[in-house]
Order: sequence, then structure tokens, then C-alpha cells
Amino acid sequence: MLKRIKVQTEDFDLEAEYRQLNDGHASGAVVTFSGLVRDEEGQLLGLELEHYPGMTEKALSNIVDVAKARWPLHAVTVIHRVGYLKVNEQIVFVGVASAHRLAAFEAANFIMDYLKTRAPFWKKEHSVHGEPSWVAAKASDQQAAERWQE
Amino acid sequence: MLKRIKVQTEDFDLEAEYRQLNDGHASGAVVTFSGLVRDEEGQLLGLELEHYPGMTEKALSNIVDVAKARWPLHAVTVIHRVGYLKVNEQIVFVGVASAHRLAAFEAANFIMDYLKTRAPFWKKEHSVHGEPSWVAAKASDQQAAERWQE
Amino acid sequence: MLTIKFFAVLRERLSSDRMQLPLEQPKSVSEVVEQLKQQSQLWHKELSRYDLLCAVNQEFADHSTVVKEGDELALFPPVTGG
Amino acid sequence: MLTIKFFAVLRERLSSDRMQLPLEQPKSVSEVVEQLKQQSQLWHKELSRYDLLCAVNQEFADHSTVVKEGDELALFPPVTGG
Repeated sequence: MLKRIKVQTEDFDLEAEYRQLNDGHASGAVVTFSGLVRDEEGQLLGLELEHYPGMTEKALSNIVDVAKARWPLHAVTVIHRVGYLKVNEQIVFVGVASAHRLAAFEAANFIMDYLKTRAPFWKKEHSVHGEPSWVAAKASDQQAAERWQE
Repeated sequence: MLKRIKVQTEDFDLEAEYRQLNDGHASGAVVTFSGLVRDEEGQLLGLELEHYPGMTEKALSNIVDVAKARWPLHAVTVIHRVGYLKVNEQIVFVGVASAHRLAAFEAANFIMDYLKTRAPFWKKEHSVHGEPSWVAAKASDQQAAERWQE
Repeated sequence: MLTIKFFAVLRERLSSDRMQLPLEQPKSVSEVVEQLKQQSQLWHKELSRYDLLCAVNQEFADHSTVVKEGDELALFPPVTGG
Repeated sequence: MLTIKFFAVLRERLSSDRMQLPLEQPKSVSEVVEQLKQQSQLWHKELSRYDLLCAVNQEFADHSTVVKEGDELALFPPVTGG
């Protein structure tokens, strides 16, 4: 399986990532997830993304390995940006290529759920009023990750 | 909700479709599915896609409406190609934008499952040997669609 | 008249993609199919497949759906798109 | 020496992103945290949060995990990436 993990400040390009996922052979099914900084009714200016250099790529790589052991996958790409990201900017990309539609959907969904709860990233919100504040972890993210435990 | 349905012979461009899904406001979560003609170990040359003009777009539009009633979605695009498609070519695109990651994943997955079993398309395989033959419907596709019935 | 359309393998085997059928009174899809089967052994065989699907006026329908003058009936095998 | 790293709100509130702690013998993460809490009321408060997570040598760990000379311990709040 082709595995690509990137933690970077630069933006990413969906089309280029898609092409690399399909490189060599047509997998039949490619699922992509892109997460963007949501415009919270004009209140949010941007997000500051902190991470744990050294651990981050390892943690993402482990998550992809768990997915690979669980579903038949041809290629997986995970990109997570760090630093300051303005509203509407892309934060995260997960791309999965497989011969099987359901495997591609489930693996991409699983990787996002695990990334949200098991990769060392922290978000700080900068809004139009008040001091920047750290985003609290959501119980719903924890629950989403737990549904993959059999 | 923005709804775009296209049935066409021409290829489509992932990046352009992604941009349109995000047009106006950042939804937070965008999931795309691309289906390609899989290279069956070099045995397959291509697929002929027949459809029922008049009914096809209506059927796809109905499927998207069911998804919209079930999940909070900002934008949905469904593109299905028809005619002769060679190995490695793109067949189908489903793109969903939502504020919620899980909604985007589930709606895209649902639309593909319903499209596979409830939109009037038929595939004929052209392989390196023998006459072209019509693809048989798969019980697994039927089961995949049934899991959405509560 | 009832317009009848055939798709995919059915269209090929019947060598027909559409036909018009005079319809004096409303009938169920299965009654129409039974009538079509009388055309020949080939039609009888092809229209006897257990998984024959239908649409009436471009919406999926049951074989018990009633069609009337001016309707469009389509007969086809299970779909395989995507 | 044990290297200890702090992230996010913890790093900010403690005004520290890393420190070195002499470690004469292996200790559990919770023993190390208890020791750190003695530094000041602020440290005691910040390190008492019920949801304090840790990683040892860049792998998620439990508070019962034992750290030894040369290890890297990281303390941080629940992650919020994606």
C-alpha cells in the first residue's frame, strides 16, 4: 500500500493528491475528505494549529496502519496543516483508494475519527472579539472514534 | 442546499467540482467519492454505460433529496458518465459539503449505495477476449443499500 | 397508446428499444407483460426473468402498478451503475 | 535526565514548553506529575486537570507508564485536530 503522511504549513491541492492516489493503477474507488476552517457566522477569524513535532507524523502513520490492517486499501494520503489558518482555508486532507467502495468510505471515515482523538494537534480560535481561546475536545468526537472498536 | 446533477459523456474535474461545493461558504467538511473503471488484471478494455434518458436525472435528484432530508447538507453534486469508458477513466462523482464530518461521510456513502441500486444505468463489459457482456447486479450492492433503511 | 421502452440486455435480446401498445383500458404492469410474452417464444423467455424491473412515467414501479393511455412503461434488468 | 514537554493551554499557563528533570530511578508518569505539582500553586492547579493526557517517547501512554533516564514525557490536554 502507498502511504503518504504530511504535516505542513503550506496549503494542499486536491487534484494533485487525487492523481497521486490513482497513480499506477485505477483502484475503482477513491474517497477524499477535506476539512476547512468553518466560518462561524462571521465570528471566527482563524485557527492556530499547534502540534507535537516528532510525534505527529508517527501518530498519523500508526492510524493509517490500523486502517490498512482492517480494510483492503491501495493508497492512503493524510495531510494536516499547522500554523495560522484563516476562515475558509483547508486544514486537513484524507484520501483513500481501494478496489472497494465501502472499504474506501469506511477507512477514510475511520482515519478522520482517529485523527481527531489520537493525533497530537491542538486548535486555538481567534475570533472578532475577545482573547484567542483553546478549542475544547468534543465528547462527540470521542464517541465517533469509539464506534470503530469491535 | 445547492444540488447539481449531471449525466454526461464528458469527463469531469475533481478540483473544479470541489471548488463549486465550497462556493460561497466553507462548509467545514467536504467528502468526495470518485468511481473509476477498474483494471481487472489487464482483462478489461472498457465499459459501455447505458442509461434511461429522462428518468436518470430525476432518479439521481430523488436520491439526493432523500439524503438532504436525512442529513444537514450545504451542497451535493452527482455526476455520472455514460457511453464508452476505457480502463482508468472516471465513471461517477459524488461530492457532499456539510458543517458536519459524519453527515458528509454518511450522505456520500448513502448516495452511492442508492445510485448503485436505484438509478437507471447499466454496464456492459468489453474484455480482451469474448463478446461484450452485461454486468450482473451484485447482491452486496443491494445489501449495502438496505442498511440505510431504519 | 402505451409507450414501452426496453433497456440493456432486454433491449438487445428483444431487438427493440421501444414500442407502442394500444391500451383500451388501464392494466397492471404484469398484465401488460403477460400480453407481450404472447408475441413469441423469445419474448416469452426474456420477459419471464424473475428480476424484471419496471418504471412507469420514469419512476420505479411495482408490477402491480396500473398503466393507462399515454403512460410510459419501461422494462429492464436490475441496474448496475456507479 | 527526563525531558518533559508541555503543549497547548498547558504550555501557555505554565509558561514552559519543555524542562529537564533529574531522575534517579524509574517512576510512573503520575509520580512525575505529583512531583511537578509541588513547584507552585499554579503548577498544582494546571496539572490537576482530570483530562491530562501524556505521551512517553512520542507514543500515547497511561499515567501508570514508567519513565526512565533519557525518556521524553509529554503532558497535554485532549487533542483537537482535524
